[in-house]
Amino acid sequence: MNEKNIIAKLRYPSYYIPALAILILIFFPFLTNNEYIVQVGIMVLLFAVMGSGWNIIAGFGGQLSLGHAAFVGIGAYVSTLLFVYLDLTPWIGMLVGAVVSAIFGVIVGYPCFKLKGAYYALATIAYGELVRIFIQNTNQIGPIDLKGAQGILLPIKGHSWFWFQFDTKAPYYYIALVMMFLAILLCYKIKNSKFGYYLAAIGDNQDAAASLGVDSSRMKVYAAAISSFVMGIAGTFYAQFLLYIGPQSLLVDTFSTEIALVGIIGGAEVMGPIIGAFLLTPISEATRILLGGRFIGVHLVVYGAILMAVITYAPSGILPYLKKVYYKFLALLGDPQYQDYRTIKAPAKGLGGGIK
Amino acid sequence: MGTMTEATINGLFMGSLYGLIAVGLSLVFGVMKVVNFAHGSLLTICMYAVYYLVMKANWNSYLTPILVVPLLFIFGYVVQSKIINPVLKREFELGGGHAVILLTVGMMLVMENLCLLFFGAYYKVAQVPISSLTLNIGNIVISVPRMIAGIVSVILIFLLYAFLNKTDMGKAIRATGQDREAVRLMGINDFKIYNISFGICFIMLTLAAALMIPMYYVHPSAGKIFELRSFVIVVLGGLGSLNGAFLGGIIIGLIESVTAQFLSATTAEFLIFLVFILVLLLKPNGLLGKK
Amino acid sequence: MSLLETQKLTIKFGGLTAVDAVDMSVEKGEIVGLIGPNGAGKTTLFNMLTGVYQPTSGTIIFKGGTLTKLNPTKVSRLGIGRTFQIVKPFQLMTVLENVMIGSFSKTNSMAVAEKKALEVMDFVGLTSVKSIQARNLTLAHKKRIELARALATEPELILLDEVMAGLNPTEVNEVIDVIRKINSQKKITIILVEHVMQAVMALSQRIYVLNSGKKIAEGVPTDVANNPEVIKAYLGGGYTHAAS
Amino acid sequence: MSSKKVISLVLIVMLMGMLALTGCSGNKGEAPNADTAVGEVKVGVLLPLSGPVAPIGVTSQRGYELAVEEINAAGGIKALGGAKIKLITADSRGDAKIGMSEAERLIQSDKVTVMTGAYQSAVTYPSTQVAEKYKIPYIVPSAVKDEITQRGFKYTFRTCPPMGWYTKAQVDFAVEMGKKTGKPAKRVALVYENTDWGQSAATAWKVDVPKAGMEIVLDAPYPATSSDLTPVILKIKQANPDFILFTSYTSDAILLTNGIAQMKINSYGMAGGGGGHADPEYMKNTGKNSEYHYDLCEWSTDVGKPGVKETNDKFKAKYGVDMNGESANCYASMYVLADALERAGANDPEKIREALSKTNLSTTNAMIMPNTSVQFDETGQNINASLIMIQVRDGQRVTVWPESAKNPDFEAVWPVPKFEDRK
Repeated sequence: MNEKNIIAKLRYPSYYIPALAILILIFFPFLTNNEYIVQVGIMVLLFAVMGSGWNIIAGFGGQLSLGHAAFVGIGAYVSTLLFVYLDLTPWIGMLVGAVVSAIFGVIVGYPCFKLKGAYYALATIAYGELVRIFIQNTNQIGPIDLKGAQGILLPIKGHSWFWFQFDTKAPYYYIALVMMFLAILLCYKIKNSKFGYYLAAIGDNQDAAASLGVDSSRMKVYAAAISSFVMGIAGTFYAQFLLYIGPQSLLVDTFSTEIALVGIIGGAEVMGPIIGAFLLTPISEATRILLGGRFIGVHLVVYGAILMAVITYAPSGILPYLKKVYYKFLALLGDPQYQDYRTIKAPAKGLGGGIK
Repeated sequence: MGTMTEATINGLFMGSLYGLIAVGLSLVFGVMKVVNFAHGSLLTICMYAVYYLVMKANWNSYLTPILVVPLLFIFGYVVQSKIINPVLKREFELGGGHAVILLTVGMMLVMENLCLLFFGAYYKVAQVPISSLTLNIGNIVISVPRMIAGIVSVILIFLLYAFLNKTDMGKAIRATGQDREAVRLMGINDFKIYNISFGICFIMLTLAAALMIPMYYVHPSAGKIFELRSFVIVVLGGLGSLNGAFLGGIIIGLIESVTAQFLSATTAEFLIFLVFILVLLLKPNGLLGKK
Repeated sequence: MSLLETQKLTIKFGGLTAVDAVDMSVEKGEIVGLIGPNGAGKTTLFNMLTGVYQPTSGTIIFKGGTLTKLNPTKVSRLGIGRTFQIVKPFQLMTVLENVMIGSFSKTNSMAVAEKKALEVMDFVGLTSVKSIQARNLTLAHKKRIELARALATEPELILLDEVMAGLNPTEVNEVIDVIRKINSQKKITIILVEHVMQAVMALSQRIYVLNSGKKIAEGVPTDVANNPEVIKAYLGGGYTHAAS
Repeated sequence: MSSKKVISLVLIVMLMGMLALTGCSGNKGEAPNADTAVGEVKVGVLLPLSGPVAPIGVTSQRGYELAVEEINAAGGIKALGGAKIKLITADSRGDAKIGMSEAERLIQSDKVTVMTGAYQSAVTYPSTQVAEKYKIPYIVPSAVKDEITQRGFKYTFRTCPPMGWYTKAQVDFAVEMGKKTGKPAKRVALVYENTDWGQSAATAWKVDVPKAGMEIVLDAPYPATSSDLTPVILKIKQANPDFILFTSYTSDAILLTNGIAQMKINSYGMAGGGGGHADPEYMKNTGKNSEYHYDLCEWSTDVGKPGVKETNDKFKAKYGVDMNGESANCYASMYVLADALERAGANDPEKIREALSKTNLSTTNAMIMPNTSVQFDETGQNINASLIMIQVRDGQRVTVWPESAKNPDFEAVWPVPKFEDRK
């Protein structure tokens, strides 16, 4: 498509609305003076990345993991220890952490993948807890000070891209934004490939997949490696952003559940976790701001209720429903390509359309 | 030596109580192949019910089941038929999946945090006269409520076992767990059986709550602590197997008690999860589970 | 040399011998029927042939190599396709996506896989429903999806496990035509387990009969139908009774 | 569906989400965190109001509330034209990452000029770093982790003593009692929950106890969320210590105390270090079992200081329970802040910091604490912070140590009566 063509097409709502959205995303840090709002934006992007990583194994591959915080934690701890002890720049630490996380994902994943359904979910809880209990009670591994339950406070090394530390939120925001776009791209590539189709087949019916020559164990191990690699990257970002990591906040089961919720509520498609993050993180923040301290735990009641409603009424996640509304909206705005959607009834569904 | 004996006795008593708590989880799994992640928060609700009856109406904790059991049986029945069954139906149609598991995760979040909203984050302990009663044999001290809990748990598990094996309803429940389709062909409404099973799960939890109130605190997340244990126990014994749940309970109770004695309570916690994951990997059907 | 051969194939579950020392051989290009009353061990035999179960003893030889100890994935890659007695389509996928999973076994390219899948779907008559999620289709369609999926892997041998059960007579006739077409046009060898006797008799060149895990007869359809042991196995009702 | 369409759809949702967020932020002006509202000083309060530690969070919040009510009723901050103190409370859920995020929000969105909290060391430690970054003074009234004031921070001020002082005071007390009664404790058991707080106490004990010539016969960490603490209790019984030191949250403190009484494990004394042992819920739920227990804490209702009784009566009338160490800490810290605000003469973080660092307060209700004055050293630590040892007598917490603060009507009982001999 040539340049002229794109500009010409911008008169249609289906082009100018996304263009506007991208512009807003890009200039978001400049639209507000309030760093807290930017921080919420960063958390949204970070959850979108973590949700996407979770989605590769759980959404695409149908293996319900409730222990994904462990992979975030491993990425965060590895890069932080390298940062603290070897003065290694987090950019390299991020890759090392992600690789270690991926290796760990394969090691725990390989035996676990022989388990089906509920057994697999239980196993993920177990290794999540094991990692937490281990780190919480280990102060020292050889010469490395793991600080156990106390957690590690990252030293401030000055504000530079090299040290991944900045005095404003905007650079963090842009790193997270790039991470999110890369995650979307990765998921899109996976989803639209033989690998993605195979994962969906395994998630749907493993016996049938095997009868067609799909090597389930190998596919799941690949998916686990990629998924935990993404989580490891997110973990490093998390550590550098908050400058503190500790087992009580990083490795707890509620964090795992939150990551999973983002993917489940959004839906098992590429954009599902992204939508999930853009919906859930603000809900969490809003309930805490509006009700925090007065009605404790309300946001979790809301999360739980949303989850139950989604499972009962929209097992493919909310994405298909949002699409329907969006297309109708485009049709009303007069976009010629979407006029069919004025009367559409059922939401579109496709490959591996969500929770079974 | 004395402490070792005490640790073992305590492990056995706690173990059978764990078994009683886990048995409902195992039953629900055995019948409808669903791991109920809300099990712990259901226990919390039962504990609050018993606690308030003891504190506000001055009931003897061990008598509370007379009122609480029917109430919570009905509650469980309704939850199963109105909330879980619709999703379960779809899951059957599509052939296995995670929908019901996730539904129970949602239920857990809602119930646990509703407890927090309604009852507050305070620890509530019902100090009743029996709470501090002990039995002294030589230099061995046995806590009476613990002993009652341990022994009654064994009896209750046995009664449930007898119910499932001797009565028509029990046989129908077991048959449904083995072959849903066949049971339906025999004219039994399988979903009704699910409702009843979930109700029975509540009965066992209520009874466990009545046994625990004299010696344990109530808190919105009190049940969650037992829930993780229950998962370990039912997997260890074999998901769906009642004697397995009992055996698993005893094993976990002993591991916890004896490891904490020799090493430390934190090591015990680590070890429990290690055993859990090893059993999952090496013998996922558990020690007594059927293939 | 036969395409597939089993020698004293046996499997035991606990004390029960589900398949007992069965010898059979299938030549390239044949359509072979496998019949027997319920519980005779037909599906168990299929499951051994496809690597789902490992035989307790005996061997399976396919194209001169042994299949014993291979898992379903490897068996499929060697060129044996199958359908399931209780259908197992990928419920949340569209028909096209279902068939593409099969065609991916010979290619890594999306475009090639899709083209191949469309061809196969045309062949078995699924084109009209290609964009519908499998879960929303009728049993007849689901059975065809399984057939198309297996065909898309380009097998040399295909095992059909009751592809006609539960279909009405018109649908049965359509499936019979498709199976003939697969055999004649694609030169694929077929073993079919079937309770619909008229179909087995019409399609099969040779028939094996199992009862309680043992092979009790083999031969051309007319011989088998008149074999007294076979009639006894079906409680004297002959095949007309068993077809109900 | 083409990917382009999906992407466009997602972007529009993001757009709406972002706009909604920007919209609800409210404060979008350029104003720095100063003089945002005339006649009002916004104080950001970070506390664990949900999660397992929530009861202590609530208790702490009450302390702040009562002090602010009194200060405002007495005419507010006079140097600021009678400005009222306004508390803006945020829930950390006891989680470090949420605590940091909430600190950020209090400073950025609510424009607070000073912060206080966050009870747990694990939350206080990282959240003070946020405040430091934005140059907002942060008063720490009850988090004891030593490192909080050891980072060279300029904006962190701690009114309570650090952990090292607690453990040392507990050991000093035991030594002193031993000398006084001729029954010195030799065998010490350490029982502590295994998160940040318990682990740092244990680290300090392991230095202090041997230094005082006592032997550690038991080192028993346990998970704060245990379903059964009997194994720990049995270990204590087996170790047969003279003196048992606890670091426990409420739930575990209850289970341990009841279990020890039931097992009739006798020792010269058992001492907690605040936290669960100082929670009114603990007293309510252990009844007679906690009789004669010692607890090292910051405060008690019978501390021999003026204003203590009146304040506690007011507190009890309002909330139905006695004040405890946490609420008193928080209560007093508000008076320290009020004093600093008077001297700063401006609602400006920099000036407040300046004033706080020069604090030398020995009047006002901040003096309900056992210390005689409040002064911060260059690390921000209140050098005069002091501790008391209470003993539970007839269901009341009675101050028995040190001499300067003790309740004249009671003497410490050491060794404590055997469980068998109690009525």
